[in-house]
Amino acid sequence: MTGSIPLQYFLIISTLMFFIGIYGFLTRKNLITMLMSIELILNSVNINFVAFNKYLYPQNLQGHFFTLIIIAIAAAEAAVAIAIIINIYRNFRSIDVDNVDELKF
Amino acid sequence: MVDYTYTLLIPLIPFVFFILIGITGHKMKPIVSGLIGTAGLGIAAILSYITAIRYFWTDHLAETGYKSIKAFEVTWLHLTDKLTINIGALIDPISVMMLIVITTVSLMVHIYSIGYMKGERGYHRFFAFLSLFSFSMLGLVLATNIFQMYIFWELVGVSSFLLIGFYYEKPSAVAASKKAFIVTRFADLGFLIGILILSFNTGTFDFQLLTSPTGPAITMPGGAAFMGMSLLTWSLIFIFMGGAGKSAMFPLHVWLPDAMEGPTPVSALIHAATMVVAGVYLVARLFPVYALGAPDALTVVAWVGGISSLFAAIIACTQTDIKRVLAYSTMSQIGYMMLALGVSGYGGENGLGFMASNFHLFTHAMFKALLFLGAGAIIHAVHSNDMKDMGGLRKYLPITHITFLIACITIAGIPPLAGFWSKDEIMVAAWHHNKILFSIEYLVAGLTAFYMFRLYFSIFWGKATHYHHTPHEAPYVMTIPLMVLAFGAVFAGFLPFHALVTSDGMPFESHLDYSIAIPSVLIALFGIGLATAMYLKSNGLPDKLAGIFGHTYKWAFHKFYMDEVYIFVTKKIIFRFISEPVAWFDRHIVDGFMNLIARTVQNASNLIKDLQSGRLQQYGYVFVTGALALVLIFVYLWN
Amino acid sequence: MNSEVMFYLLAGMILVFSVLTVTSRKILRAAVYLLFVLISTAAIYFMLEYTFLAAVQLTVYAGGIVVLIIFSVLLTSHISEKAIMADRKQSLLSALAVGAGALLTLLTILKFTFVPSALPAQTSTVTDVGNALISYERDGFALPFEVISILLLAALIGAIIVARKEKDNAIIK
Amino acid sequence: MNILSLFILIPLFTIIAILFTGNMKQTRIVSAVGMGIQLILAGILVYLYLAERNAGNTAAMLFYYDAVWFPTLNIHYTIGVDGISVAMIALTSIVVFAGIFASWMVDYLYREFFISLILLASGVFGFFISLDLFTMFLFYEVAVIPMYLLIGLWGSGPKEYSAMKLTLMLMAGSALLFVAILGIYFYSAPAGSHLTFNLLEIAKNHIPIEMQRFLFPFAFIGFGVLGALFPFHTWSPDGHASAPTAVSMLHAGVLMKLGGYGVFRVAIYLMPEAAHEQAWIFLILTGISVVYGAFGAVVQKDLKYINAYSSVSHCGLVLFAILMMNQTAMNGAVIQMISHGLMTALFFALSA
Repeated sequence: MTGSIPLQYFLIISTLMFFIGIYGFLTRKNLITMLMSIELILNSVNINFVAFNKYLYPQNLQGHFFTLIIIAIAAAEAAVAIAIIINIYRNFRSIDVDNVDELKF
Repeated sequence: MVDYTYTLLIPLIPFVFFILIGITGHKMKPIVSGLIGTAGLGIAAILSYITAIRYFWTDHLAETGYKSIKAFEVTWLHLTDKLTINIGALIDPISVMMLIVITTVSLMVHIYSIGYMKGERGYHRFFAFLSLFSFSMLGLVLATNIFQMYIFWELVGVSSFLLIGFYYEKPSAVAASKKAFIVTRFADLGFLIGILILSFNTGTFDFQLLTSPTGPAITMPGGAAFMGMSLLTWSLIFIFMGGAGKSAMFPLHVWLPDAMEGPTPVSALIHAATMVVAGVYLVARLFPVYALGAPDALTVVAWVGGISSLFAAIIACTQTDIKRVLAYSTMSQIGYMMLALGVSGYGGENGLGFMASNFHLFTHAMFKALLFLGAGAIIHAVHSNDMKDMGGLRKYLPITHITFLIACITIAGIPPLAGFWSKDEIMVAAWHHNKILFSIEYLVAGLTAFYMFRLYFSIFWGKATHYHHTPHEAPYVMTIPLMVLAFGAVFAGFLPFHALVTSDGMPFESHLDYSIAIPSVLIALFGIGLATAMYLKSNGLPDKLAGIFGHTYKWAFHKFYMDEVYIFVTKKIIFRFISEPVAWFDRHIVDGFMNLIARTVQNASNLIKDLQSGRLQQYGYVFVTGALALVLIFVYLWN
Repeated sequence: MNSEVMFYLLAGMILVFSVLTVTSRKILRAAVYLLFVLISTAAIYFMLEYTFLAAVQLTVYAGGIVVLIIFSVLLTSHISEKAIMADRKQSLLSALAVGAGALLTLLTILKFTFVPSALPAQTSTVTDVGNALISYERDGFALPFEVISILLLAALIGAIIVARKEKDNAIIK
Repeated sequence: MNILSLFILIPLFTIIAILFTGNMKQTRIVSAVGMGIQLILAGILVYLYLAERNAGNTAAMLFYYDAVWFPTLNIHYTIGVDGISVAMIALTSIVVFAGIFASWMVDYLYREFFISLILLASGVFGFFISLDLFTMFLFYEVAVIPMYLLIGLWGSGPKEYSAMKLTLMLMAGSALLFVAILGIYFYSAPAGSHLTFNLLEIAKNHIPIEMQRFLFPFAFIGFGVLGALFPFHTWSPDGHASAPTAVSMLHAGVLMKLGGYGVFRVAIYLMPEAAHEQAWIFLILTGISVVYGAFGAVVQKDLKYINAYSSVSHCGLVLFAILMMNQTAMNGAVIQMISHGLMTALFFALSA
């Protein structure tokens, strides 16, 4: 089905998506949107895995399963992160990342 | 050789009693602790007498000259094969004589104190300290080596400190004990340096080896080592510095008058008869080394003794505190002893000064202890130390009066009492050696008679002051020691010292030299006469005389401002110009430098702590750029 | 030809919606854009013939996570609330760093020549996936499967504990 | 069972026993009993040691015992004593025993206090019996760390400042020391053979002189900080003044001796040639310590400061004597350490 699309195209998309995610992570102030940026990053990685699997090692399914596992981890991460965010919201009445700087010294 | 091992018990018994009274004393009745302490000293005294009798008479040692006998010796510290420190007991004429002096006076003081200290707080503490002091002093005189002597020397200093500061609630007593300790300790520094120089060069601490005329000390190479004097001379001068400190020689005497803050029996024991003569004993102990090895050092001893005796005698004429008068008199008399040692030669007739010095030490112990104890009885009756508060006491205190008079006559040097004989020998020795010193001593003899009788008349004659309650004679427990000592003061002069205590152990004959004895007696009588004229009845003469001498009188009254000089040197010079800068340097430079380092680190970390801002996105930014930089470096720039 | 058009379309959607996700000022809208990105990704998986994976992507990612996110958005902020964006300096710096990074990565990717494998592809039917997940032989993934299940369990418990309303606030001040 | 190991085990058992005590009284009694046993043990050790020596045993170290505990780096638990260590152990047990009584009235966090105190003591004992450089260093740190807690928690005055200063300076010393120990380790044996931390073996295989020149200052200053070597003594006055009585006693009485002992055992014993070459530098420093400490003490107003400065002076004397590197001076240093330990401890006990 992939026809004549070269591997690089997938990689370019995933790279761009990855950096867009990073940009979002660096600029969004809202913790939930930061979380969404992280999802973008994870997703771009998934695309990479799948594309490599398909093009370079079609005889087995390593990339496929890695992606599967990453999705599972992403789900777990999202659940925990949202729990934490809600907790933070309860304590700080805000989920603005700049207000949550208890991490310093 | 005759066995003298039991002499070890003489110091040990007081020590055991010290521990016994010190630990269990507060549980027993006060009087019991006093009796126990006295009993201990009694045993020690009996043993000392036995030793003396055996050594001088029954063991027939005289034929070959009195040799020193090591009664006992063990190695205490085995530092290296060459360097060991021993502890033992050495028996020779002077140590036996000192045993007699110390145990006799100490026993008398113990008996006396039973009465004198009655009702004082810390009664048992007093007796414990007395025992400790007796132990230290006996250990000092029995020392077989100079290091043991040094150890006991310091112990004596400590027990003296404790006794002077016995009334530790009185600030003046505390100050006095501190002063005594610091001044003598400072002098002991010289002693220690002297010991180190001497033993380093001779390789031994042992007295027998050191004093042997063929020993390593005397045969030590001479020659100028420093400022034109040999090493041996320097070491002996340093050792003498220790002796001068303990014996209150000029200019290290400043502690002695203040030390009178202690209880009077303590003054009698420590500051009249025993500890203060330790310096004389020290020089006498090392006398062969001084005489044969370093006559220059001996000259120093003679002059220090002479100056001290004159200096103290002048001050004594102006003081009004009776104990202080006695203290300066002690200093003056010890000056005599030092001078006698200083003018002495070694061996036979030449050693007259040595013999005279020890003789005077012996007699002086008797009459000076008597004077102090008598003063104690007076203070006990009048509750004051000042002559101005006394007068006409002869009616109230008959026994004290008689014994005090005997002591005054003795110290003034009127024959046939003890003081005359010993002082006369000193005069003779000085005459043969140095005429200037001799004339100083003549002057001092007159002054001595004058100030002693000034004291005597002021206390016992003159108009009776109004007393708060009628003074009464002390109890027998206090007067009996007075009588015993008075007996000693009268008859001690007849002891054949020239046959017993001589510089080389060989007895010699000594004769009374009338051409010297008669003028000295006359001078003494003149002094007494002057005192009688001035003080028998109160008249204006003393004030007039004081007016004539003017500044001299004022200076003498203020003890020639020696204390002020010391205070100036220590506080104004050493403290201000060395210690305070050092302390400041330590707090501000050394410590400040450490604090500076700490502050620098702190500031640096304050600067970089913003990196740890807690802002997630900043971390992320740094992370991303860092990762990019690493990729750039390792993928593109590395090759 | 068909597939290429399809790919460009998907790629365009992914990029556009990604950018919108990170720039949209309305959080709920951003979440919806994210959903579109995730669905497009699933479509790419379909294109690559990993159908099971695509299904998982749709159910777990698009279905589960995005719903979770939307819920949390609703819990913590108003719908109409506009997200505060970073200040100009931060945005610019981030864009710079991100742009440089993207450039660097793209350069690297384009410089490298990948050699596509000619081997026959392993099928990835549900059966295959199921077998591989419980197989512990070569090409079996029993261990990662177990590990991930424990992780999920832990995350489950963790999420409950963290999000629980504290009765006593002694621990978390 | 080697008698020396008991010196570490008894404090540890005491600490465990303290954990089970219910009230202050029990804690005190357990500590006193534990350290009392330690004192008796020290007496037995002195007796056994003298008996062995009198019986003609001339081995360098008696009661030698050796066990590997970290084979990868050849770190051993090597213990043994000579006369100096025996003297130090006796001193330590006396001071610690007295220290327990001096802190009889501590009531704030009393259990923790006694545990820290005894832990400190066990570190000191371990230090004195160790013959393995690494183990020795380990015990050294065990002794230094409770010090921070003891001063920081139970001290008086500016205690946090003093505790921090003391700990930081001693830790800085330890850092230097660690460099020296590692350096010694890497040159402990001829190239190709097995490296060792064992003091006796290192002394047999000479460390190359160039390395000695480099390492000796590290070792000397590292221990010198603890021995109040000028100008690294400034932790001492503040530390002593702020510390609780028992800790001042232990610190001035015993811990400062660790410096002198360490200088002798490590710096001088292992690197004699460099010591001879560089002695003059440190003789000057220790000489300054002696005079400087004495003058500094004269004008202090606080009793504890006076004693702290005098300790600087006395410990300077100890280091000075050790640097003389002859038998007599060494004997003097040991006697000085003991006398200073006893008298300073007494002084601190009294001035509290």
